[in-house]
Amino acid sequence: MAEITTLHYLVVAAALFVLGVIGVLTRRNVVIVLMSIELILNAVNLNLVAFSRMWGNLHGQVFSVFIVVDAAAEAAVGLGILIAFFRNKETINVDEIDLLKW
Amino acid sequence: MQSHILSIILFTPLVGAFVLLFVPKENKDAIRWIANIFALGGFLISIPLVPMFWAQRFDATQQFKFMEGSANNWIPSIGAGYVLGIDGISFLLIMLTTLLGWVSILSSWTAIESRVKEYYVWFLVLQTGMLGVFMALDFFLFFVFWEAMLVPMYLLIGIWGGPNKLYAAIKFFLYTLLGSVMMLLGILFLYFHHHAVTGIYTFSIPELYKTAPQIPFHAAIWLFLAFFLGFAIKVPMFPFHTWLPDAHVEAPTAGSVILAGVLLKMGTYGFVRFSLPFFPQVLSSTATFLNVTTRGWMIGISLVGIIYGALVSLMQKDMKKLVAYSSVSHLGFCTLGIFALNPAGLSGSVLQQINHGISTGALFLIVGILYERRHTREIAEYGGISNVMPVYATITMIMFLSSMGLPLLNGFVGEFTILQGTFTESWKWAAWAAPGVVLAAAYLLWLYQRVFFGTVTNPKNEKLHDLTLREILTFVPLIIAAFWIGLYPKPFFQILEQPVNQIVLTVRPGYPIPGYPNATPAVNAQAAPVTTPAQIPATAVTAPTAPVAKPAHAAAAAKPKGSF
Amino acid sequence: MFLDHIWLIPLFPAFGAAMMFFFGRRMQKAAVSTVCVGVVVVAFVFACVTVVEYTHFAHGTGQPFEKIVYTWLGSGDAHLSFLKRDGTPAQFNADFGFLLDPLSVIWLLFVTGVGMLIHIYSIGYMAHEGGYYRFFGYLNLFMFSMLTLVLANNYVLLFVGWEGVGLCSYLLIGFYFHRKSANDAANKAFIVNRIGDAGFILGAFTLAWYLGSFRFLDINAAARSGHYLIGDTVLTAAALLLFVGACGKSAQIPLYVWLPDAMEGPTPVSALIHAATMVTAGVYMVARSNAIFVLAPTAMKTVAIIGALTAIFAASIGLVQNDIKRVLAYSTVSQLGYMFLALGVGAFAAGVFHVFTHAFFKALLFLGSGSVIHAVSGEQDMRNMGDLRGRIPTTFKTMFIATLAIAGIPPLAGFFSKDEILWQAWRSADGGFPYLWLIGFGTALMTAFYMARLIFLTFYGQPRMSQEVEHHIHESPKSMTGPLVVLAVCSALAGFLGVPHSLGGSNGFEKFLAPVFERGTEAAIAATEEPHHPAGEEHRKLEWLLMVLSVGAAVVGGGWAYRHYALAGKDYPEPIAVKAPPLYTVLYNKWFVDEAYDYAFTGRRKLGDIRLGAMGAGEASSWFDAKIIDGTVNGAGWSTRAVATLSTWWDKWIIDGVGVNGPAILARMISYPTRLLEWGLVQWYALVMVAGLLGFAVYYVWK
Amino acid sequence: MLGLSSVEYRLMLPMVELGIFALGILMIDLMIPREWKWMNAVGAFVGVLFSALCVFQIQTLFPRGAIGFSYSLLVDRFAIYFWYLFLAGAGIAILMSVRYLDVENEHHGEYYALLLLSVIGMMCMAAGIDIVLIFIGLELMAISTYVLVGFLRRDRRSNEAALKYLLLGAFSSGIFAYGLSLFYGLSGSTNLRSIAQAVSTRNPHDPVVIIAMLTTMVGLLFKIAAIPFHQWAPDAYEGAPTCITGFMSVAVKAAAWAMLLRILVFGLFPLRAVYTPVIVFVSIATMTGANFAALTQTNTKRLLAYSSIAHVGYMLLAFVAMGTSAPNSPAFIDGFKGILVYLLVYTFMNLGAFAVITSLRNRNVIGDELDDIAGLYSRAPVEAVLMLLFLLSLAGIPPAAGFLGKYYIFLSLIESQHYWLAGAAVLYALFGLYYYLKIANAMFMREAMEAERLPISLGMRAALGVTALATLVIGVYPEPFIRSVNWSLGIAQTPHVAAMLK
Repeated sequence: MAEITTLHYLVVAAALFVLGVIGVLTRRNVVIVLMSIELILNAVNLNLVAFSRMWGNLHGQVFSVFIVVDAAAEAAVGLGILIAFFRNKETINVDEIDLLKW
Repeated sequence: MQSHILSIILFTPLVGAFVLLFVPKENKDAIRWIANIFALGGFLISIPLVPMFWAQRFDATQQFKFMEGSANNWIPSIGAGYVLGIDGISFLLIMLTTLLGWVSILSSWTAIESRVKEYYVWFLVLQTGMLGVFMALDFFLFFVFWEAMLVPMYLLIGIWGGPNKLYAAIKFFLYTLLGSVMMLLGILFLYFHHHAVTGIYTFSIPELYKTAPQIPFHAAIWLFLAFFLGFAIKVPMFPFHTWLPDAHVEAPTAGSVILAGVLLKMGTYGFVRFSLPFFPQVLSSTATFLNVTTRGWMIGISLVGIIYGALVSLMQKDMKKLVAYSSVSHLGFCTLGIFALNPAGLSGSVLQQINHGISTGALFLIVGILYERRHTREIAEYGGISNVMPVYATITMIMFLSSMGLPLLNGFVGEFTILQGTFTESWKWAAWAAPGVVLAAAYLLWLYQRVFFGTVTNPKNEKLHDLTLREILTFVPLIIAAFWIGLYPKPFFQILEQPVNQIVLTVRPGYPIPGYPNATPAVNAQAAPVTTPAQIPATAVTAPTAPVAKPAHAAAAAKPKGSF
Repeated sequence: MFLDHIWLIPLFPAFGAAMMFFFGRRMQKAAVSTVCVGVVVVAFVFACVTVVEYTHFAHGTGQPFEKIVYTWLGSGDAHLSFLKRDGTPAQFNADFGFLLDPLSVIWLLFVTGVGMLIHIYSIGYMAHEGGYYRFFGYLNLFMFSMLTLVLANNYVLLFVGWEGVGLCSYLLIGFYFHRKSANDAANKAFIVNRIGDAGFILGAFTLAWYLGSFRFLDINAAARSGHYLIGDTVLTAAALLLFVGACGKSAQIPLYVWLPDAMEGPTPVSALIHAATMVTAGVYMVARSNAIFVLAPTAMKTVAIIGALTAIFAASIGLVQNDIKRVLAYSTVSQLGYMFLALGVGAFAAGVFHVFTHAFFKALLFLGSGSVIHAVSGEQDMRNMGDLRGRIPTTFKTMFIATLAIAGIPPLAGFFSKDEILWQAWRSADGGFPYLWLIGFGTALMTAFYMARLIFLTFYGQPRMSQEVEHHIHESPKSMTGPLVVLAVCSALAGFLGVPHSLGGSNGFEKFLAPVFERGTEAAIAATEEPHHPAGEEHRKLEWLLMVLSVGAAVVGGGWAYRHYALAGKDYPEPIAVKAPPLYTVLYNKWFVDEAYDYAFTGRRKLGDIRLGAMGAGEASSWFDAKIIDGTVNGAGWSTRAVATLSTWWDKWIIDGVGVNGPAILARMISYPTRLLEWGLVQWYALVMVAGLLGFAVYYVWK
Repeated sequence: MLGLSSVEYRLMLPMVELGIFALGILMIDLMIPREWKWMNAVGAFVGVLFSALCVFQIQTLFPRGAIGFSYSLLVDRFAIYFWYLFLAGAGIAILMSVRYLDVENEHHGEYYALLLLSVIGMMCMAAGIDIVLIFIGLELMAISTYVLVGFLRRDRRSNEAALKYLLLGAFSSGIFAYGLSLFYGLSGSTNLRSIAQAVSTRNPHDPVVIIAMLTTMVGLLFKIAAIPFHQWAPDAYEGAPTCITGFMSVAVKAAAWAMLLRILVFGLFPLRAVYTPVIVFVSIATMTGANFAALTQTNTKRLLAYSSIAHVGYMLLAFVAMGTSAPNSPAFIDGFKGILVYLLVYTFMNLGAFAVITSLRNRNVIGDELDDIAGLYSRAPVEAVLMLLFLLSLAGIPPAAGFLGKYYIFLSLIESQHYWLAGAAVLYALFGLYYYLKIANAMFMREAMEAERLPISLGMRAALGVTALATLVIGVYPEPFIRSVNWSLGIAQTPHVAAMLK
């Protein structure tokens, strides 16, 4: 059985990334969109960790830790704003966020 | 020596504007008085310049007199300087500006009733802007004034204008900006080129003159076009003229006076000051577009403008539009004279610019006076005015005559000299320009007949009161100037002599000018003499012109003063 | 000392004009007439003294006297230079300078003299008119311009007077500015003249460009220096251009149309400007440029032919006109034609001589007609006159003399001058058939006829005016009859100044002028003898024969007119109308020239609904300006309409987007879809971002 | 104590100090009553001043700049220049906010706290030379601005703007992070310098490099709001509280530019052949799209949003000039100067414009429609004239400051011989003038909707005064400012002038 090289991680990460992007583009529920974004960030984390293992230094892992924190913060703020939005307009459907345009 | 008279003249109006800021805007008469005092002051302050300049009018050692400031003293890091200086050409235009500035501010005493304060503030700012354009010897400074001056004009048209003012104001601003930004690109190229040649960044115009000849021809063509666009729109020359009628019709009277009297001259001034000395090789090149040389195109456009403008004004129903189009025609003469590229044509052109400022300025005042009384400019509304306003009718007649170039009035001197200069380049050009003179008589006299002759048909016109003393006062200086230039233009020609010859020799090295030192620093080596019907024999180019000059001198000397 | 202050002569009337301009409105009529007439009298006296002094100065050699007051155009010894045709530089200079030589002496004298008389006459004539001061102001201004014209020492200053007289005629024709017809006539006069002026100025430029100066003396010197061959192209062009100017000023075909209409002005004006002085300016200018013309045979021939045609053409119209002043107007045109005929055949002196005599009798005729009109209270139509000879005797006698003079009855002035011209015309036709003479002869016949017709219709036959008019008929005041008498004497005797050799005279007039017209190489005296051939005996016989013939023609014409009009009652028959109705209509409508011009050139009349000529062009251009150059109304409908209607050339304008608003509208139209890209949905935004990313990626893949 | 060297202590002082003030405000806010809330503003402003003081200290202590925190924080002149810029933007924004928040009845300390925190983020972005630090700074700034945009909780437009901004922002920073991770992978370091070295050794057409480059650029271009990554901007700007719109349009944008320059010029300049084509396209697209879209806008905030996008397009032109010419060639230097000058000028003129619009907000008027500004001259002449000044400056009409930026950009384009780009820029300058004049027309040449004079708070007066003065002075006597830019780029003081003046 072949061992798992960095490349495999990268492919997985890339897949995650693409999935995340597709999620952002297609899902209608704001919460799920936020989760897709998390997906993207996780792809990044995977990359970083894999690379840090490849290079044998810790920079990547440090970076990934920060990104995890950041992702959490973003999610928190996002949900907060979403709630405020929900208060005014009884929906969390992305299609109905269309007051501002043109 | 550094005399600061130019700066003083330049900033007097601005000071006036600043003072006005502290006058409560309810107190209209005080505002009017202050504005008029500063406008008149601006004119009076410029008077001492006359004797000072007259004293050194022939001084060919320095191209620009009364230089102030030195290169790059303003923004050293980009090489811009606050440099002022004038030669005969700008001197005349400055005098014209101060005079017209005063006249038009005086003329708007009763015409402007709403938002008086801002009106005068903007007007004085505009005045400074225009003076700056004529004084600046630094491209950066020049451009700043050139652009800054658009803003007050835009507001004057836009706030105090007629029904269609918004359209006219924006059109004016955009149209002129297009040209001037193109010109900016050209300026930047010159600046960069100067750096490439000398390793020095500077906008100082005299410095840039020196490196202009090294500009490669293909680049020079584009540069010429860039500048041309800037100036042609300002003048305006034929296909770029359509902003003019709108701006004029909508602008308040005084605005039109300044617009026609001074702003248009900036275009022609630009041609004389920049296009000619910077790109002689373009004008003298035989490279053709559609079988016509660049110079040919310039002349052609001017000629079209002359006839076209005249024809269009023939059929106008709105007096002001008529006058506006007539300026297109007259400015056509000016550009024609410029591109004749010989002393006669050039000095005639500059003189004609002054004349046009005086005559057309007066014409706009005249239209304004009727408009103020009746609030319409429809020619059809009038008729038989000379019955009710004899003085007005007389003044109008004089100004019409001066505008159509009647001898002993200013218009003739300019046109005649221009045509003379043009004719000696090619008789065809002059022949094409001649109809313009005929048509000028046609549209002006026809206008006069429709407005002034006959009996008063329109009851609204019966009660019109004749000119007030103030209104007459606005005309007096213009009429005096008209007769002066008409009867004794010699001093003007003398003032123009030195700069004009300088420019001609720059554009056409070796152009034989009797008794004028033919060597000039700015002469561009590889420029061939302009090819004209009156082609200079190659020998005349190289050989010193003294022997050539002899016969003419002899003739002048032998001219009998008493009996023969 | 008078000679040195010759420049004062024009200034006197100028002063009068200035007075009127500033103070006229507040002055009494008496004061006005004293000032205005006074200055002219002074000018006349001054002129006479100057001339006397000049004769001493020149003592017979006729050398010109030149006085330069100051440099006008150009800056003295300034370098306002231009390149001559040969590439050598020349000074651009036009001085305020005055030139006195035999030619200008003659004009100076009769301009001031006749002018003075007419000023005096006007006092009476205008007594009851409004705008008294205006009239005299203009009249003085005219005198100023005319004198400047005559005394100028270069073409530019001459042009000053040239335009000046044009302006004054404009002002005076339009004097009754309430009458639209008057204003139209005024505009017509000025604009037609302007066309001539354009020609003139171009001619002057050509001369300066070719010979390097505007000064008459320089130009004459150059032209006679022998450097330039006869038939030189440039000089021919110059001569022709100058002649265009002359056509305008002196009302020759095709620019004569303004003169008949000019009769809208007050009668003294017609007499002074449109008969005696201004219209002869063209002749003066051509005579002045004789040195150029003799080098341009083509131009000479043109002048002669145009002159002859004008003469007979105008005369033919004059045959049937009923307005007394119009008859005289056409007669003037025809007489001017004579003068140009003379110039054209090289008989400059003869032409000038005719100008001189014509000035007297034509002025007299006009003033007389004015007096008649005055008498019949403003009536101008001869059909409503008749049988006035008893009622206004002085007018009748004087006018009768004038008529004889113009008809060429010896020994009155007209006889000598006209026959001199005819003789020269005959002789100039070297060998070939002397058609010019024939035309002149025919014209003489017609002249006699219409002048006689005028006299008979006015003073003979039964009175045809209404009762109360008839009641008011009275002889004019002394101030009017006085000048008539003086002029009558002049027109009777003036001829004797130039009695030809063939009649045993010495032709002093021609001798006096000789220096001006010298051919350069030959001596002045030789020219005064028969310039071309020696005066052979058979020539003398032939000349007598021609004289007899023309006198005969005059008698016949007069007699014929007598037969038809002498006893004219109410609705008398017009002989031509009876014999050849179509010819009559054509003549009566002046060959429909005005109509043709209105269609073709001015565009005041529409051909169908197309407008041609200047106004047509004007309309077209303004349409072009509004619609094409200035983009106009909303782009879409625009371009469709454009594509539909406008010709491809104009499409170019639109497609190139020379239109100003066109692009603006286009931009606004693009703006909305651009904004629609931003249609509010987050995921759409994200999609665009991703698309951008992928797009760039694709770019790299391809690269 | 923390093992910090005194240098590092100095370097972080401005940020720390801002952080302390932010937290302090949060606490004090709980204690002070409603009508004393304006104290928060004062506190925040003082904080900004102190921070600026610290920056000045750094400037004097380390004239050549200093580096710390294991080569992640480089406080060089470039950084200091931008720090001043951020602080100026923040300070003016604070001045603008007081009355506006009163009217909105959203007077909370968080507002100012978040403002200060976002400034900390910006400082990290400008000074970071380590992608980790840069990313952290970016997120810090971004998250605080998300909240600020949505600060008007009861206003649906505000919520929506915040939500959109958040979603897209997070999305873009995700992509950005992905790119950064790849760069880390390529180089094995998170330090820009070493990344640059590593990358420059590789074949620039290596797909990984390109993907990394592109994904990174998505993040950068998103933050400076360049087409096609701009679409968050109009919505966010329109929905956000006006003073925040102003703040974002200058400070956030400046930070994004600082980051862009750090990464693309200081870091990845070896790759310029790779990214310049993209930049060319983006700049043209940005100018075109933004100008066309702005042409027919009737909502002033949105109009200015598009105009600010258009300005990004212009600055990108200068960046093109840099990218296509050799380092330290005239074109490169002038382009670089151009961008910095433009940002400096833009900070003041755009904030000024937004300040005027902010002051239009009243009890019943939102004040962001063109009709609301109509006849402003009759209601508040001074403001109207100042607005005119700002608009002309934005249009690049001398002697207003905006001209200076345009000048440098045109110059760099001509020096790098992009004549056609220059022509396009000219054309779009006309567009710009047109829609700015629309506002001017409304102010001067139309009748006011309601007659009563506009109440201008003290803070607003101060803000307007500062911005207007700066706009005018920079325009009329730009010498010192240009020198400061030169200084920040370490360019010798106008070497040629000496020769010129002799």
